[in-house]
Amino acid sequence: MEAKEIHEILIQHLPGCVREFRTTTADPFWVVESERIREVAAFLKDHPALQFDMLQAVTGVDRGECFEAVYHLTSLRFGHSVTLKAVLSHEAPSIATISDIYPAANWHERETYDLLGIVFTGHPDLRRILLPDDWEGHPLRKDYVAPESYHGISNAPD
Amino acid sequence: MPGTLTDIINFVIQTALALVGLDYARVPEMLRIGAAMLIACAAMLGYVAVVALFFGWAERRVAGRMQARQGPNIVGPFGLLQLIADAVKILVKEDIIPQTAHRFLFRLAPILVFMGAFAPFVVLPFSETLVVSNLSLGVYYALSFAALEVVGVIMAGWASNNKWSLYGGMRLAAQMMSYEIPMGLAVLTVAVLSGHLNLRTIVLDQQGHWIFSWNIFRGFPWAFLGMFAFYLAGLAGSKRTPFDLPEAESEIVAGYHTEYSGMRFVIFYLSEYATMYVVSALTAVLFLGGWHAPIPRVLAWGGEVHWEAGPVLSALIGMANMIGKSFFLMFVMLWFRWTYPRVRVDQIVYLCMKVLVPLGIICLIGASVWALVL
Amino acid sequence: MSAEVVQAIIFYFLAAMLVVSCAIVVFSYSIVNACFALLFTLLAVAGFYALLGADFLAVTQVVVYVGGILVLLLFGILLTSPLPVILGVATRRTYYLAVAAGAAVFALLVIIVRAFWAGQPAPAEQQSSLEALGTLLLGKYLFPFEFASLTLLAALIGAAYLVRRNDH
Amino acid sequence: MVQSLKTDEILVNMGPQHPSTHGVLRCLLKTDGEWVREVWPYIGYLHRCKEKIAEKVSYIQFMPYTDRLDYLASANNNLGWAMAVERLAAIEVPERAVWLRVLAAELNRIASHLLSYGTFGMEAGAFTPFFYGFRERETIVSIFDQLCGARLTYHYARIGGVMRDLSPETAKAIRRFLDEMDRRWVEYNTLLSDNEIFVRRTANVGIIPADLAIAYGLTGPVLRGSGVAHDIRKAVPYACYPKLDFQVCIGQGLKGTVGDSWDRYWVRMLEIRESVKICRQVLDGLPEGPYQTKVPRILKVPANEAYVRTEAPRGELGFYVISDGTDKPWRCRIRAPSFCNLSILNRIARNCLVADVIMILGSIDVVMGEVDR
Repeated sequence: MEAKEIHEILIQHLPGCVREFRTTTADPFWVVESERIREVAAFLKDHPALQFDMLQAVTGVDRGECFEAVYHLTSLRFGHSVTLKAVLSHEAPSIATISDIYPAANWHERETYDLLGIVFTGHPDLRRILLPDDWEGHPLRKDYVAPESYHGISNAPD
Repeated sequence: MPGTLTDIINFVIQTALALVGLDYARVPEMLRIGAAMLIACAAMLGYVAVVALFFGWAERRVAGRMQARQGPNIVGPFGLLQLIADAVKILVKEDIIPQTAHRFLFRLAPILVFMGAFAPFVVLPFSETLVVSNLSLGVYYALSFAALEVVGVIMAGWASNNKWSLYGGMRLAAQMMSYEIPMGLAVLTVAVLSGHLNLRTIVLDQQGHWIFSWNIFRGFPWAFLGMFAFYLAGLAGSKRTPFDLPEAESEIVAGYHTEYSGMRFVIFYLSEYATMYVVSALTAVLFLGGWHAPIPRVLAWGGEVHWEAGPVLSALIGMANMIGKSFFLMFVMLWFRWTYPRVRVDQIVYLCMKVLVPLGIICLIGASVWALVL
Repeated sequence: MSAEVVQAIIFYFLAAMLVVSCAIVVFSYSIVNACFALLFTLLAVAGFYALLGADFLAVTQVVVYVGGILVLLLFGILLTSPLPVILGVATRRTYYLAVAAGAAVFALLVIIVRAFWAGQPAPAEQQSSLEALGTLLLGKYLFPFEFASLTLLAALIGAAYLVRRNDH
Repeated sequence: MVQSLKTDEILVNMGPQHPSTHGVLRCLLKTDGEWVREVWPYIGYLHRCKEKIAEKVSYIQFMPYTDRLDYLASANNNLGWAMAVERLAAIEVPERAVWLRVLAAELNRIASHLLSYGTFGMEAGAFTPFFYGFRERETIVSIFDQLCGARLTYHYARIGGVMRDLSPETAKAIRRFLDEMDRRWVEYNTLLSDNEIFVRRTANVGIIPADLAIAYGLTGPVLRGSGVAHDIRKAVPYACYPKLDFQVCIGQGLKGTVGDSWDRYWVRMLEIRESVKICRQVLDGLPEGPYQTKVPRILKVPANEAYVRTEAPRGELGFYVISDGTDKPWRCRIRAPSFCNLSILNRIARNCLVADVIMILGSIDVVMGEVDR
């Protein structure tokens, strides 16, 4: 199904959810209201004409003034995909988890939390996944400064 | 009447002493027996070491051949000296005992395991005359010492204070407790057929019509099936693939010898080959006619009837037959190892309890009926 | 050096091994250590049997007690309890009881030995005892032998029953 | 009876140094005797901040870094990255380069599956398959050596084409190898696939039902082993795949249940055969022409974003790249198949034996370089 048709179904069934539908990029994306991400995800998964049954990735992007949580969904049955974005505040980025709707989101959300510090509320096990538990900061943030040393191990480039 | 290995050693000592001008008869009897026993045991120990070294090399060459690679071929002709080079390397290696290990038991365990593996060599006959101790309970004795090995392995597993080691020990305990039963049943099948537990007598019983007087065919089909039960159970007992669960490196790192290094590790290594040899030699003795040649009088003599070949030649031929059979069975073990994957812990117990034990019981009952009817 | 002297040396060696390992079995706080010490107790007993010419009994001792019971014991202990197995420290009362029970058993043994084997030499036959043992077990002692087997079978069934009951 | 025997539960660390955890994966096992009650994978031991590095280096400079993601299939990673950048910058790639990239990717897929075959056999306790698999892999590696001068980290695909043309000798060597592979494939099956012990170790072990596989976002042979015919090469055709004739292999539960470890293994074996087929077609239909288009040395990519999916040997490899008009990406997210596939371990490796955990882990076939990135 083409992106346009998906967009029509979306705005028809979930009015007020989509803030923006951008088609100028190589892959179109939808910016949805961050409070309603669970609603949108559940709808996309269950709608018989859409059936986005597989979550490919959850990603975070540091835009400088705000954070974006990015969701890539695909439907194995119909072969179409969507990219959802939710804009989060830069001070305390937080969004509801979808890991109960898509179990695949579990590790992706942990990774996004680990590297970007986006908090997924309601996540069953929101711990760091790639970095050590006592690591400070979130490296993929644009304002991140790498620590001088970690447990006495120098981090300075030589 | 030819004597045993001890008599031969006594004879050698006597001759040697006579050359120096001493009278062997004046040496106290106990000392003479003790000395002869010690020398015989030392000879066996040497033999175990040679077998282990040779098969350590053969294993790698066979593996190389089967895996489209070379194997050791640089040190010495065909790489034969590789194992000696390795032995030297290992001897100078650091001996590590983990800090939290139980030091005494950690040191004791390899010794126990080796004792268990070595003890059966005392009763293995190489030819009619070449046997250290002609025990009337031969087979029973040989099998009993597997128990010592199990305790040694559990001890190694526990004393290492490593969870993987403990798993290895536990696995071996489960494995051995189940596999001793079919092994015993298979031995009983032979015991019923020949009416003896003495290994020498069992072999003497199997002489005559080429291979058809061997137990494997004489007690057909019971001993034939019994041999597979015995060999498989023995394979499990010597911890070889597909039954190498106690040291399954892909699952539990290295099992009970994870923490061992240097000389202590080598003792485990030696014990494994010693056990393999014992199982192969026992299979040869119990089922494959021991030192009897497959074709009597044509290729080789063996046994009492062919004593005319002379005691030395007869002993040598018998030894060649016996070692040849044992080595072939050991080679089959290597072959298995480089062909098969490993079974799982529940499957090994299943194989024992639901396949080999019933098979052993059928063999035993069948052989008993055979023995009564025929 | 005569045969008697050698036998005596072996006997005292075995006896020392037996006593020391027994002491470890009794006094060790670690149940696994006690188990491993039991191995030497059992081996020493097997040695005694061999010394007395009962080779079948000696080998059976190793097969049954070391190979079966001891391994089962270790298996059970290591698999079912937390790793450092420590026995509960005995109270004063259990010590008294243990000493009393030990003394009673010792007295009983003395009485038995004096009543039955006073002055009799140990059987000196060096031949295999297997045939004689078989004949005795299935001949003269058939009833006690079978009775013992029945008792053990009953105990086995009882144990199985108890385990099942605890389950529910 | 087994369930009623209560034994003490032990926590065991399997890894980070363990013979079967494929590098540096740590699994914490809660075991009850030989039974594993719970498995918690801990990852991150090989984390090299790939995504952060991507923001610091230019698009062209990042190509060698992609080699080290799934280091057993670097040609596939290169392909994914090249396609992502070309999509963002709207670069046309010459047809010959597209075909050559597919050739490299499929050869690399064979190599990767061969290695998986070998290590899987090793985990089952059979050593010989490992050497057999490595023997053929060695041939592929030598071919890559001829093709691009590297044996492991190829960076053969370049932005706008490939690094070097295929010489006739190399083409001949590839054809020889493909014929050899056909024979060896049969030998592999007699040695391992149909071995009774191996079948009993893997059939009905670690079953992943199709719906669970989809819910956890599994891709590649792991998803197809569960009977879902999903392959990016067919679902979202890219490169020259639409012009090639090949099949999507799925698990059918030949030895046990659909979605068990044996099925996942078998899908890989079948894919080796399909890849051989593809390679032959590529060699036959290779179009003439240039193998590289002109790309500025400092490639400034206009503000754009794209999520490009390719089928790597271990599943769907996705590059989500956001460009901002400079020569460096603003954000690059690598959707690594092994990362997603590994996340199901805790779910399926419950209440099985220690040996089963190893087989399940082996059948998922993770590469830690890709999981940790």
